[in-house]
Parts: sequence; structure tokens; C-alpha cells
Amino acid sequence: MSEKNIYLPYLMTIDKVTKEAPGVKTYRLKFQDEAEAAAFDFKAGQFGEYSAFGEGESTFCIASSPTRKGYIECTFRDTGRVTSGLASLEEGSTMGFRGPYGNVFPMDEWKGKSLVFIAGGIALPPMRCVIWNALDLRENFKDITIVYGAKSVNDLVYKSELKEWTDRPDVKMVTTVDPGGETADWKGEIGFVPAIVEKVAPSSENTIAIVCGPPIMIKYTFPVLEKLGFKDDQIYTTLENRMKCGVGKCGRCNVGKLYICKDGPVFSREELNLIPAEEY
Amino acid sequence: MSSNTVFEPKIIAFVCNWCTYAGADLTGTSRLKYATNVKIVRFPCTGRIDFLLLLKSFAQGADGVIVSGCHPNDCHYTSGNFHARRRWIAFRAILDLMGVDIRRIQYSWVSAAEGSKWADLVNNTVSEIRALGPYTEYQQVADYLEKGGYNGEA
Amino acid sequence: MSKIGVFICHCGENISATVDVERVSKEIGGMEGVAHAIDYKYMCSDPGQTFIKEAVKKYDLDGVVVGACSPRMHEPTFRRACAESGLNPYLCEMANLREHCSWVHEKSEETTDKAIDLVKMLVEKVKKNKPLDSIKVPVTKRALVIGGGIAGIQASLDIANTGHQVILIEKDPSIGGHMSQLSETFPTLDCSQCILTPRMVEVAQHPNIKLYTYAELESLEGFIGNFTAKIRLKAKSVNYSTCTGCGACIQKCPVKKIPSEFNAGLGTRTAIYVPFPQAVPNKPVIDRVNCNYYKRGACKICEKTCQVGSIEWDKEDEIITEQVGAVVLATGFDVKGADFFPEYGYGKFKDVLTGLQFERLASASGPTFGEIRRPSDGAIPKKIVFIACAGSRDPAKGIPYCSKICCMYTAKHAMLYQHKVHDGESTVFYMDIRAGGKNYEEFVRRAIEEDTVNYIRGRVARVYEKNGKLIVKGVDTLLGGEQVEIEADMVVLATAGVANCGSEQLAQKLHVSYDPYHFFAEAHPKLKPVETNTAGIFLAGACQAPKDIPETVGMASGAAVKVAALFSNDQLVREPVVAVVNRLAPPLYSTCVGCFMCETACPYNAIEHEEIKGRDGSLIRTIARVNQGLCQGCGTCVAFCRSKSIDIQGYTNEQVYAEVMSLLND
Amino acid sequence: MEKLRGRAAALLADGSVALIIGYEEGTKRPRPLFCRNSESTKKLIFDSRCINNLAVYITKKELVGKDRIAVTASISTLRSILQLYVENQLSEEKLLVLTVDLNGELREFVTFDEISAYVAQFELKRGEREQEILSKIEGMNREERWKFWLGEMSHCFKCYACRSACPLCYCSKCVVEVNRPQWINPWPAPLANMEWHINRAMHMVGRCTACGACGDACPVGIPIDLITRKMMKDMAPEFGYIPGQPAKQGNALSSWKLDDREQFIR
Amino acid sequence: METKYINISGLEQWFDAISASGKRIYAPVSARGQVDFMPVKHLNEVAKEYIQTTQSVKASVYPKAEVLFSYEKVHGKVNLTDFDPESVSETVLWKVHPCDAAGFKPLSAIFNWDTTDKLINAHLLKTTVVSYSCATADESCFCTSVNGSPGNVSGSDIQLTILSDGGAIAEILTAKGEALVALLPGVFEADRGDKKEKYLVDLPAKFSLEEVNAKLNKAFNSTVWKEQSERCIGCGACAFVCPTCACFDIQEDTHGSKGRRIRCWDACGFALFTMHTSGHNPREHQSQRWRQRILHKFSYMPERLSVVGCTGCGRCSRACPVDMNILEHITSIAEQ
Ligand SMILES: Cc1cc2nc3c(=O)[nH]c(=O)nc-3n(C[C@H](O)[C@H](O)[C@H](O)COP(=O)(O)OP(=O)(O)OC[C@H]3O[C@@H](n4cnc5c(N)ncnc54)[C@H](O)[C@@H]3O)c2cc1C
Ligand SMILES: Cc1cc2nc3c(=O)[nH]c(=O)nc-3n(C[C@H](O)[C@H](O)[C@H](O)COP(=O)(O)OP(=O)(O)OC[C@H]3O[C@@H](n4cnc5c(N)ncnc54)[C@H](O)[C@@H]3O)c2cc1C
Ligand code: SF4
Ligand code: SF4
Ligand code: SF4
Ligand code: SF4
Ligand code: SF4
Ligand code: SF4
Repeated sequence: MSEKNIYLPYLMTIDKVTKEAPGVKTYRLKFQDEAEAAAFDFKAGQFGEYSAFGEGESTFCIASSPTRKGYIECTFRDTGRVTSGLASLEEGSTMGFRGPYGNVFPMDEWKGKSLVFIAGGIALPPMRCVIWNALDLRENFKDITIVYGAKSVNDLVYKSELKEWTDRPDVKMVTTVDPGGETADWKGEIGFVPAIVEKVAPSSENTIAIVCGPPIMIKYTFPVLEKLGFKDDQIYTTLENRMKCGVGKCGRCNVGKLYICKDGPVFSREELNLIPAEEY
Repeated sequence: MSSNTVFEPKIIAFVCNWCTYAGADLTGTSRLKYATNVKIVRFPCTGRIDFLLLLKSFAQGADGVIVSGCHPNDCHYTSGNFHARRRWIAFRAILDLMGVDIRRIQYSWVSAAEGSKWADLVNNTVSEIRALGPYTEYQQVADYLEKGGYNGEA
Repeated sequence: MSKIGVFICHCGENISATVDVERVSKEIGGMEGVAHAIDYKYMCSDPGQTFIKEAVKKYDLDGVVVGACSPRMHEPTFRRACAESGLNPYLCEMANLREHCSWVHEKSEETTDKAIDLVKMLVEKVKKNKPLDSIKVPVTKRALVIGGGIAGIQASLDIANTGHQVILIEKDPSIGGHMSQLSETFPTLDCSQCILTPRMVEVAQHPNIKLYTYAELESLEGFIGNFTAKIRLKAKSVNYSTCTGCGACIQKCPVKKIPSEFNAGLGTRTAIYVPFPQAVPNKPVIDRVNCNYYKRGACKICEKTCQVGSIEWDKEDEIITEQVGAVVLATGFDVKGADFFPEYGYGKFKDVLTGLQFERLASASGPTFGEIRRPSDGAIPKKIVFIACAGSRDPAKGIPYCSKICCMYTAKHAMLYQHKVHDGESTVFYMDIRAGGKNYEEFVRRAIEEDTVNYIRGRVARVYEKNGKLIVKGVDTLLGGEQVEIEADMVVLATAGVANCGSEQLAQKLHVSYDPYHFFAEAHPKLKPVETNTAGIFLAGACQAPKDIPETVGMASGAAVKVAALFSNDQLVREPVVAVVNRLAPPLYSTCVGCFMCETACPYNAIEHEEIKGRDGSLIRTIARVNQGLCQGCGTCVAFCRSKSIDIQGYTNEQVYAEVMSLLND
Repeated sequence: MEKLRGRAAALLADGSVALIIGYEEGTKRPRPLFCRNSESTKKLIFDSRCINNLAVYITKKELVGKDRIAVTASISTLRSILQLYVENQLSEEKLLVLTVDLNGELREFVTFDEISAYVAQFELKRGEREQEILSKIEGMNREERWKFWLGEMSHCFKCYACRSACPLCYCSKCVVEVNRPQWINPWPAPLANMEWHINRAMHMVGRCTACGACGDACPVGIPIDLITRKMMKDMAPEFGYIPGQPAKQGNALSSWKLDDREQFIR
Repeated sequence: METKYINISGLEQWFDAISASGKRIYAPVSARGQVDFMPVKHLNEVAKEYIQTTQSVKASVYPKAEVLFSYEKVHGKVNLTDFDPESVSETVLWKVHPCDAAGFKPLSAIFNWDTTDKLINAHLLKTTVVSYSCATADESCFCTSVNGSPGNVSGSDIQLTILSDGGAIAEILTAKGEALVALLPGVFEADRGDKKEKYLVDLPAKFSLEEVNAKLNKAFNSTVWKEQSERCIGCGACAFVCPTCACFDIQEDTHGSKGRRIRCWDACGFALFTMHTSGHNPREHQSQRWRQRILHKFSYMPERLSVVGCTGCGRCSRACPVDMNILEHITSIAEQ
């Protein structure tokens, strides 16, 4: 039996394209090979390397829930060579996928607890995977609160799902946009995510908070959570470092002795405190 | 009449919008005939033409390149072609030093009125490049990855 | 860009006769990213355009390629069609299948193959196109005219008469320029002052013209439609709002021996002075360099004579700011003077004069009231020699060009002399007679034939003095190089017309280019003679090269029309084919490293320095920024930027690269 | 040497500069030294063995901040400094240049003009190795030249030591790192290397000051400095500049003359 | 493991036999003023007087640029062609120094921890390493400080120790080694009992790895990184000549509808190595990159992969244009 080439991607067909926001798209991908599809499994929090043949590979988390079988989804922003190559594909086109890579959110450990999701901007995708995972297994969890913010109404991703979540009685959904980003008919909150979290004030009692977003948002959200009584082991986030291989070899994503691609991308705040800050 | 034995060179032309492109338009309106080997890429000015594009052309399989624009003093932007001229003087010298076959790059000035000069330029360049044969010397090196190779093995 | 629509035109039979258009559309239809490909008889016809418009909507196209005639012909047509259907017009490109393919090749497989390649290339390009918005710049409808010679006067009046505001600045105390110094003008010999003065007055009284004399440009910033001019109003030391122009002060001024500029040094003036009687404005200024009070701290006689108390001793230069939308440069020229012709004895012998001095001698308002008299002894010269091309066309003197006006004014001078001194004898040494112009040749012939001026073709080697006479030594080339020697009472040099001193600095202030002789350079020697390289700045008159009055006036009116045309719109709409320097989030800001190679490369001075400052206001870096008002879209800077930090919209690196890559693929 | 050390110590002590970049004794040959206090100036040396071109450091944002710095400069370094001035990379207020002249005298420069006048006394000479390889290349026909360089290029592994050592390669993102489009293939392969070096040579036309740092740095011994140095010397008469003497007006390649000579444009 | 003796002409005959077997042989060759591994046909082409090749032998199993797989796009579909291990030829690396051979272990550890790397394994499998123990060393060498030695056999299939008569002690260490011997077994004689140690250069250890390790564990926020790296110009010379440095980039080479994905060397010292497209760079300063290089080799690899990331070959010190001497730097850390 010859060894598997870890760099060889699965061939995927783009099944569905959703335009989320300016420059942001979601692709639903299906395996071209049925045997591969059957053998494939992943857990919430994992990511993959997506290829645009002709341009290269790029890292995105898997944005769909492992409870939804038969496809995976990714949501990405067109920012560079690879992502713009991907963005130019259409429904029916072939792209590549390697994965799943990285560690997972410990969903099993969270059984019986309440969950608070706090996300900003394009960082909702990794969260969306966990949200749907939790909603599909709703009975396992107590209260579910989602706080999501973006620069402007236009920049909010997953607009139809946001509505779905808002309409669900078993979810407390709060959306917000930065001051100035609202439209005339905007009904959500106006303000930065940390401030809104403070306002919503979820209880820290038997609760896990999952925070994803731009570094600045994370930086200001942590103290708010602390104030609300969240301990470091109750807070989770994901890290994004540049990576090429995704499997701990290319040498890019290391922070201290950790490989973000293997030991991450999911970290509790407790673990995060142990990672040395790359300071001058 | 093209038979299988005649080598048809691939030639790419980088021309400016105001003189040579218009000159080539005039060749068309004058219905002058020339060889089909040359394909034109339009630029606002010869000053815009990046020397790397010439290298890329050879790597992509071009056997020859034409670079053409307004005559000196006639540049639509007054000095783009003077800048280009300097650039080509230096570039040609470097290519020559490195052993690149500079006969495969034909520089020219073709004005908007010189429709027949354009036809001649194309025909002459095609026959010259045809005589030189395909630029395999360069293209082969582009295949390095396919063949593998180690230190010192080109 | 992923859903491209491709439309192949038959152009009647113009394309389809030699190119298999069906094959083209079929093969292109199979290309990656092409959502729709058709061919049609006339794409530019109404039904053809409708096909495009409908397809844009139906297939949600994000790019269109029309394979038809030259884009130089129909690009606007198809871009408009796209725009009408809601697609950004700059997402439409044309492949030239007619002029560059069907018309120049025979019907063959290869011709169709080439057509396919040409379309492919544009499909790859259009995939990389970005939606662009045409650039709109507001226009300040007010013009700045610099220089109050006949060129500036004419331009100001013409612009003002179209209803737009004009600011005219003149560095001297009066407008008028060289023309005001002339006696009579060729080829009609009408009195210069008589035709000029009414216009000077009109300028002063025109409601749309704001005149600043004794003023100079301090700086000019901005771009077409939006310039900010800082103007230095030099201290005149006289309050013009109260001064009545009575001239009493001038009469009393004790400093009387200052050589008069107006009279080219042949007469004198006082320290408080009006340069000439017809000056506009006819009010004096104090020449602080020569004024006793400013020199020694005492005098103030003028103040005592002035009935209305207009003398302002402590007045300082004032800098005012004006917003303008266009600039007309009309700073004129100068003539070479002293020390330039030691071999002709200029500056050494009093009776060797320049043409301009002769104008003053011949002028009724001049120091001799129009009588031709020698400066040395006041005698009427009986023999006079005119030397043309004194300096001009002489590479050794650094002036290889022809000054253009000298042949004519020399003929005029000789003629005026003959009219005034009937028994006089005049000789002209010339190299060639350049009398191209309406009635010019006739004028010269009249001088030779009717006024019996003696024309000798040849160069003068030397002028020296012997026994109170000036000996002019030269050769007569028509007589086979025979030596000639003429004893003269007066020698007049037709000295070369040269750029105004300071024109180089002025050009730099305005960011316009100048030629090696410091005359301002026109944007195109043939097609843009009144434009400069800097959009919105125009040229009039002798500041571009020596020229005569008719040409000057014609050019001034031309410049005025350019300004008026610019002012006919509230906004300037320009193609977005301009360069841009990339901008990134901090801490990068841009990949530009501020080497400013692009700045030196740009023919339009469109590259500016942008300082990136930290929160504490400290300078982090200086990077390049393109002034979109000035950039004309040549892209020369792009090819110079090593780190590819600057790119040009419409021909971006990605676009041209994609074209090249596609063209040679198999 | 003592004068240099003394002056350096004094400059640091009175706060007129915050950092002095010089040389110290290294394990194989002298190497760059960064003095931030008087104590470390004792290690300073300056002699003909000091061949690193220190101008490479004076554009690094990690090293130069708001404070004024000083650098001890060889002739090569001085030439590079001039060129960096021409390219708006330095400001006279922030840089003090020290050198020891042929008579062993310590000299200090503050302005472009002072350095320029000093450098003008030194002619740019061709080194022995340079001369040797050049005459070898001159004896080759075109095919041989292609083979020669291709052979050399096949050794290049794109470590970019040449670029890193060159004071004029201060771009924050070099063209090889630009990927939209990917102008130059970033992997080491003979043609990709050839493209890289032709590109670099073009970027150096009229800018290279012939310091040779790029060639010295190349760990696999490719005489790349020859390409840029030869070009700078060959192009000097064409474009009318003095080799190794950057002129304030700007760079040869971004200017032009009406009568630039060429015979190949038809 | 078997030790034999081979005399000088036997060595030549054996070499010829290997050459004749069709295997590629890479050996140090002196050319262009440098010694580097190159394809060789005869023993006399192999370089003699030198301390160390400029580049390590790493490229033989981990090429500078290698095709991971190729693909072709046909009508919107993509066909992949996997890397074929069969395309790798049998290779003998000749006259590898122990510090170079020792590099195979950390290389393999990097590529095969957690998941395995098909490409490098294909190369390793087809490669037989004939090392020469070291009789000379220079001031940059420090293998003895990093668990190596001039006669270290880690990574070698056969190690030769050249004797004064020109013959050699041949330690046949692995099955691959035996197979190579089997190409011409006749030239190998029984071990004569020569003492290998006698022929090895004496190279006292300069620092203790344990001590260094202990210091480094606490050194993350030390000022030493900035002090040491100030003169580093951030090129990749050190990484590229190193036998164990393995950072790579993945790139795409496209020609129309065909393309291939390429892996090529990269270096943690490059300023843009970790830079995000957004411009954020977690290792913005050279000092951070220098720290990564040292800690990776001397702290993270020992901890995560149980192998030291440096074999003491000293190549990086020799290659560095600004004399960043790793031995000097590590020693100074150890002595702090
Ligand atoms: C674990 C993880 C999850 C991510 N999830 C998402 C997601 O769900 N949606 C999304 O839009 N983005 C996500 N990102 C970021 C995304 O990978 C980058 O935005 C993207 O790679 C940059 O675009 P490009 O490849 O076109 O850029 P190019 O400029 O073409 O970059 C070339 C190479 O740079 C690397 N690179 C550049 N920036 C980054 C970066 N910020 N992170 C990682 N690699 C980078 C990649 O290796 C890429 O191959 C994630 C990153 C990580 C590490
Ligand atoms: C001896 C002589 C005889 C001539 N005879 C004839 C003739 O017979 N017929 C004929 O057609 N032509 C004749 N000409 C040519 C005629 O003088 C010119 O064509 C005409 O003067 C050009 O006008 P102008 O407005 O362009 O320049 P100018 O007359 O030179 O006017 C320029 C004005 O700009 C002002 N100025 C300059 N710089 C500045 C500044 N920086 N800021 C503000 N103001 C500034 C000057 O003070 C001046 O008032 C003669 C020329 C000479 C020298
Ligand atoms: S040439 Fe490029 S890097 Fe230099 S200033 Fe211009 S945009 Fe910036
Ligand atoms: S230093 Fe040498 S090996 Fe490194 S990139 Fe430059 S030429 Fe290539
Ligand atoms: S010789 Fe090399 S390092 Fe020195 S300036 Fe020229 S290109 Fe740069
Ligand atoms: S090679 Fe060119 S782009 Fe790269 S750093 Fe040097 S000058 Fe800049
Ligand atoms: S780090 Fe240096 S000494 Fe250690 S193995 Fe690598 S090249 Fe050799
Ligand atoms: S240590 Fe030396 S070789 Fe390594 S990156 Fe720094 S300067 Fe280059």
C-alpha cells in the first residue's frame, strides 16, 4: 500500500455559492469521490486548506456543522491571490480541500452548560460551525446566547441565518453594528461588541464563552467577561496564524513550542496565557 | 501555404495605444496583409511596458517579442517613449550579458500613420524569428521542475 | 470576475469573411469563466447592443468582451451599453478582430485561431478588471493669468469676456510688457502704444478682471480645476486707494538719475516713479533700492508733497491666497543685453545699441522724442549698421535657435531710420532673412527696394572704435567671402530673444516643464501648443519661445478658449485610467518605500509626497501619492516601481500579466 | 582607531547620537557592531578588512527610530549612503557619517554634499576577481554566456542573501514577494533564478554603487555583483553619470536624454 | 553491524561498481571555488582537501523545489497526478560527514511527526548514505557539543574511516549498507582491528546541551535575542545551508490548464515569512525571528520531537555574511 500524500487535496465541487457581504462568499462543497465523502469526518473548530487550482492554497475553518453530513462549507473574504482565485469560481467548479486539521472545541465537555457566542466581522464562520452543532444537539445545552457584530449592516455575514437564530425561541440573538454602520431600518443594537456584551451581561454560571473576532475586539471583550465572572477556563477562542501545510511541518504557525495548526486553532484562555507573547 | 514543416513562431507584441496600436489599425483599414503569428497587447504608452513581461513571454513559450510605440518626440505623453528607450538600452545590455538571445526582441517606432511599416515589421520579424527557430534554449529551462535536478544540474 | 459574456461581431462580412466567427464563439464559450458567448451580424447596432444588455441581466455577467472592430472605434459604444444595463462600463473590453485580424489576414484556420487567441486574451484581462468610477473634479471658474504683456492682456480680456473671473498678476508697476516699449510695429508700422493702450485700460476697467501689479506668484498648489495660488503683493509704498496719480511726488523726488528700465537704460527715472506716461495703473511706486529714505533713513520729500497722504513707509509685502481653476502663463521673454557681445563692443561703446534701445530712440515717447540721436553726443547718425542674429543661431553662444522676430524688427528699424534720416545710410548684416508671415516678405522687400537699405549676407567678426567712428568688420558671403569694413556712427544689435530670468524657478513652482533654454515647454509641439504638461496650465506668448505680436495674440486667445472650455463644465469628468499607490492597513500603510523613482519618471508631476504620521504626530514614513487631477494615465511610473507599489487602473499589472499569460498558453 | 573610539564614546556620552554602527573583530573577519554606550565603543575597529557594507542597516526601521545615529563608513558604504540620499531614504539631520581617511585622520560628514565631495576623489576600480571573470565572459559567445550563467544560476537557492546584503534593496516588499501577479517564480529553479537576477540587475541600473556586498554575501559563490557592477559601468557613458558617484538629480533610469543613443530600434 | 577493512584500490573498484549499478551517486566536488554535492561517476572526481561542503546534503532528500502533485483542468473538471515515489532514483550519498548524516534524523522527525510525508520518505528510502568520519575540523565545527562526534554514525548506512594507507575502516551499519557492500563484496576484507578513534579529529565540546536547554527554557523574554540579532540582515543563508532546517513554502506553477503544486525551501529568518495578507506580522522584528531559529532547534525540537535541531556542522556560521556565529551565540547563552 503506498503512503498517502498529505498535500494531495480532495477534489470538491462547489455546490452552492452564497454572497454574504462585499467580498465575502460562502461555498458549499461536495466531495467528487463518494468513498472519500463516506470516510470523511470532522469536529467543530477544525479547519482545512482550500485550493484554487492555478492560484494555490489558503486556510479557512470549516464553517458548517459536523452534524450536517454530505458537505462542508467555508466562508472567506477575497483578500489575496488565493482567495481572489477562489472567489472567481462558480457553482459547479472544482476546487481542492485538505483536512480536517487542528484541534476541536470540547463540545462533549460542555454538555449541560450554557453557551455564549461572541463574534465580530468575518470571524463568525468558525463560530457558525459550533453554533449549528449546538443547535442541532440543542437538548445537550442550557441557554444559548449569540452576540454578533460587524462594521456595518452590509458587512454582516450569514444574514438569513441571523434571522433564523433571532426567530428561534431557544436562542438569545443579539446583533450589533459599529456606530455609523447602521441603516434606516436597522433594528439591532448599535455599538462595539464588548460594550454590547456588557449590556447583555450573560451569566457566567456554568457557562462557556466562545469569542472569535479581530484581535482588538478580543482584547476588549476578555475584561468584560472577566467582570461578568468568567474564569479563564470558561473562555475559548481560535487563533489564526499564517500557515502553508496545515500539518505542523512548514514552520510558519509556531508560537513558542506550539503549532497553531496542530495544538490549535482552538485555545481556552487558560492555555492562551501559557503561550509566550511574541514581543520584541 | 503552411505545411507541417514550416515553423510558425509565436510572437507577442507590446504596443502603445496612441501610435502603434493606431498604426496597426491603419494597416487594417488599408487592408494590407501580414502574417498571423503576432498578437498585440495594448498599453497606454511604451513607458508602461514592464520589462518583466518580456521575460515572462519567453518563459510562456514565445519565440519572439515586438515592442513598439511612438517615435521619439511624438509620445502622446511627451516622454514615455524616452523613458522606455532608456529602459530598453539597459535591459538589452543585461540580457546580452546573460546570454539571452536578444535577436528575438524587436523594438520599433511605428506611428499612427505607418500602417505599412507595421505590416513590414510583423512580416520581417516573423521571418527572422522563423529563421532562428523555436526558442527551445529558453523554454527547456522552464521545464526544470518536471525533470527534477540537483545542484548544478540545469 | 467569473461570469464573462463574450460577443463576437461579424461586422457584416468584414470579420466573418475571413474569421470563422461561429468557431470563435463556440471555443470561447468553453473557456473557464465564460458564462455566455454568441456571435451576431452587427454587435454595434441597436439589436446587437440589446443582446449585450439582456445577457448582462440574464446571466448576471460580471464582465463583457466584445470581439469586433478596434476599441479605438467602438469602445465607448459598448461601455455605454454595459452601463445602461447596470454593469460597470470598465468591466467591458474589446478584442480587435477586424483591424488586427480579419482585414489583415486571408481566410484560414490560422486567422480564426488568432481571433480566438485575441478574444481569449481579453477574456483573461477582463477577469481581472475592477469596476471603476470616472473621476469627477469640481472646477473653480476663475483663471489666474501671470504676466501682463500683450499675451496676458489678451488672454485676460478674452476669458473675462466669456463671463469668467480673471486674476492678472504683473511683476512690474505697470502692465504692457515689451509691446509698450515698441515704437511702431511690423508689418504695418502702426504705433505700438496706440494699439496697446486701449487694451491696457480695458483690463484695468473690466469688471471681471482683478489686476495686481507689482505682484508675483509665491506658490501654486493643487491641480486642474482646483489650484490654490499664493500671490506676493510687493510693497508699493503708495496707497493706491487714496493716490490720485497726480505725479507731484515724482516731480519733487531728488533721486533722478536711475536708468529707466522702460527706456532700456537710455533715459532716467526717479525713485518714486511711474514707468511710463501711459502706465496702467497710472500711480507711482517707490523703488526702495534707490530711495534715499530707505537707503539712508532720511528724505521723505514725496510724503511732504503728497496732498492726500498716500505714502506708506512701513508697508510690507503682503501675501494673498486665491483659488483658481486654470492658469495662463504669459510671462514673456527678454532680450540679451550687456556683456554678451564684447566682440561687438556692446557695453563698451555708447553707440552700440540693442534693438530694444533703438525702439526707444525711435519712439515718440522715448528719450529723444522719436529722433534718432547718438547716445554719446546726441548727433544724428549718418551711417548706421544693423547686425541681425546677434547671438541667435549661434551654438557657441548657447543659443542655437532662431529668435524669429529679429529679421523683421531689423528691417523695421532700418526702415524707420530711413524715414527719419533721409540722407542716412543703413546697412544690415544678416545670415538669412526669415520673413515667413503674412505680408512679411513684402515688408522686407520694401525696406530693401523702396527704402534702399543695404543688405549684406555675412557675419560681423568685430566692431571697434577708430577716430570716433565705429568700424564694423565682416565678410560678404555672397561676394565669395570678401572682407567688408564699414565706418558707422551707430551700430544696432538684434540681440537674441531669451527666456525671462527666473522662468526656471517659476516653472518649478508651477510644475511645468521647460526646454533647455528655459522657455516653458508645450505639451505637444504640434497638437498641444498652448497646453503644458500640467493639466490646467496654459501658455501664451513669448514665454514659450520668441514670437511676434500677431502670434502672441493668437496664442493668447487660444489659451483663453482652452480655459473657457474648461470652465464650461461644473465638473471635470475624466477617464479613471490613472495611477494609484497601494494602501494597506497599518503598520504597513503601503508597500511603497518612498524612493520616488516614480516622481522623476512622471511627465506630469502627478506624484506627490504623502507623509504618514503616527498618533503623536511624528513622521513614520513618506510615501508616494498620485494626484488624480494631474495624472494622465501613461503608466510610466508603474514600470519604474521596483516593488510594484504603484499600478495603473485599466492596465493593471494583473490585467496585462493575465493577457500575456493567456496568449501563449496552449 | 583610538580617535575613532574616543569620538564615538563622546558622541554617545553627550547624547548627540543614540547608536553607532561600526565594526568589531569577528570570528572570521570584522563584523558589524552596534554601540549604544561608551563601553562598547572600545570594541570599534576600522580598517581595510572591514568589508560589510554598513549602509544596509541605516534603512532598517528596527535600528533607526527617531534618534540620530552614526555610522562608520568605508568608501563603498559612503557611495551607498549617497545613493540612499538620492532615493529619499535618509535625512541629513538623523545621520552622522564617520570615516577614517587615507592618512588615518577621522572625518565626519553630515551632508550629502560633503560626502559627495569626499567620494569624488576616489575612482571606482575593477577588482581582480571581477576583471578575471569579466574577461572570461567577454571571451564567450552568446550561447556560452547563457550556459555559463545558467550553470551559475542552478546553484542559487534563493536565500536572498544578495538582496539582504544590498543597501539598495530596502523595499519593504520585494517584487519576488509580490504575488498579484506572481511576476517572478519564488522557487529556486534555474529559470526562476535567472528571472530573479535579471530583474534585480534591472532594479540596480544606475543605482548600484558597485560595493560588491551582494556577491560577497552569496553563500554559494555566484558572482552576481558582476552583473550589477558591469551594468553600472557600461551604462555610465550611455546615460552620462559617473560610476559610483550618485548625483543628486536622481537616477539614471528614471531620467532620459533626447539623444540617448541606440541602434536597435528600427 | 559489521566492521571491515577496504583498501585504497578496493575503494575505487567498489565505487565503480556502485556507479555501474545505475544508482546516482552524489559526492562532494570541488568547482567554482566551492565544494558541494554533485553527481559523480568516478571516485577521483570526489573532492579531497576541504573541511565542509558549503551546502548540506539535505537537498538530496528534500529538494530545493519539488512537485507535490500536478493537475490538469479539463472542461471545469480537475485531474490530479500524485507524486510518484517510483520517479525517485536510487541514490548513494558519498562522503557525507557525520554532522550531515546526523541531519537526516531531525529532518525525518520534522516531516514525520504526527503525519508522514510521502515525498521525503520516498527519497530517504531510496538513499544510501556512505559517510566519512572526520579527521579535520575548523573553528566553526561543534558536533561534539550537540550529541555528535567526528565518528558519529547516526544517519549513515556505512561509515568509512580513512586510514593512513588510504584504505578505510568500513562500518556497515544497516541493511541498506549491506546491500551496497553486496555490489562488490570481494573488496571488503576482515577488520584489521584499526582503532577508529585514532583517526578522528579531537574536538572538545564547547557547551553542555543540558545547560543550554535549561537556560533557553527561561530565555523567551530575554534581551539576548535583540543583542545577538542586531547585525543579522535576515537573509536565508543560514537556513538554506543547514542540514536540518526544513521550513518550506507551497507555491503554484501554472501554464494554462496545467499546473503543479510545488514545495520549496523557505526560511524563518525572512521578514515576510509569517506576515498575514492583512499586514499583521507576529514575528515583526529580526530578533523574534532569530529567537525562533535558536529556540526551535535547541528547545522546541528537543521537547516536541525528542531530537536536537542542530548537528554542529557550523555551516550557518560559515555562510553568514555578517558573521552570526551560532557556536559563539549558544556558548554565550550557556555561560550566562
Ligand atoms: C486556522 C485559520 C482559519 C481561518 N479561517 C478563515 C475563514 O474562515 N475565513 C477567512 O476569510 N479567512 C480565514 N483565515 C484567514 C485566511 O487564511 C487568510 O485570510 C487567507 O489565507 C489570505 O488570503 P490569500 O491566501 O488569498 O492571500 P495571499 O496574499 O495570496 O497569501 C498567500 C499565502 O499567505 C498565507 N496567509 C496570508 N495571510 C494569512 C492569514 N491571515 N492567515 C493564514 N494564512 C495567511 C496563506 O498561506 C496563503 O497561501 C483563517 C486562517 C487560519 C490560520
Ligand atoms: C526690439 C523688438 C522689436 C519688436 N518689434 C515687434 C514688431 O514690430 N511687431 C511685432 O509683432 N512684434 C515685435 N516684437 C515682439 C513683441 O515684443 C513680442 O511679440 C511681445 O512683446 C510678446 O508679448 P508677451 O506678452 O508674450 O511678452 P512680454 O511683452 O515680454 O510681456 C511679459 C510680461 O510679463 C511680466 N512678467 C514676467 N515675469 C513675470 C512674473 N514672474 N510674474 C508676473 N509678471 C511677469 C513682464 O513684466 C511683462 O510685463 C519686437 C520685439 C523686440 C525685442
Ligand atoms: S517608485 Fe514605487 S516605491 Fe518608489 S516611491 Fe514610487 S510607488 Fe513608492
Ligand atoms: S545569495 Fe546567492 S544563492 Fe542566495 S539568492 Fe542570491 S544568488 Fe541565490
Ligand atoms: S554591488 Fe550588489 S550589493 Fe552593492 S549596490 Fe550593487 S547590487 Fe547592491
Ligand atoms: S530586488 Fe528590486 S524589488 Fe527586490 S528588494 Fe531589491 S530593489 Fe527591491
Ligand atoms: S544550525 Fe548551523 S550548525 Fe546547526 S546544523 Fe544547522 S547549519 Fe549546522
Ligand atoms: S544569521 Fe546570518 S545567514 Fe542567517 S539570516 Fe541572519 S544574516 Fe542571514
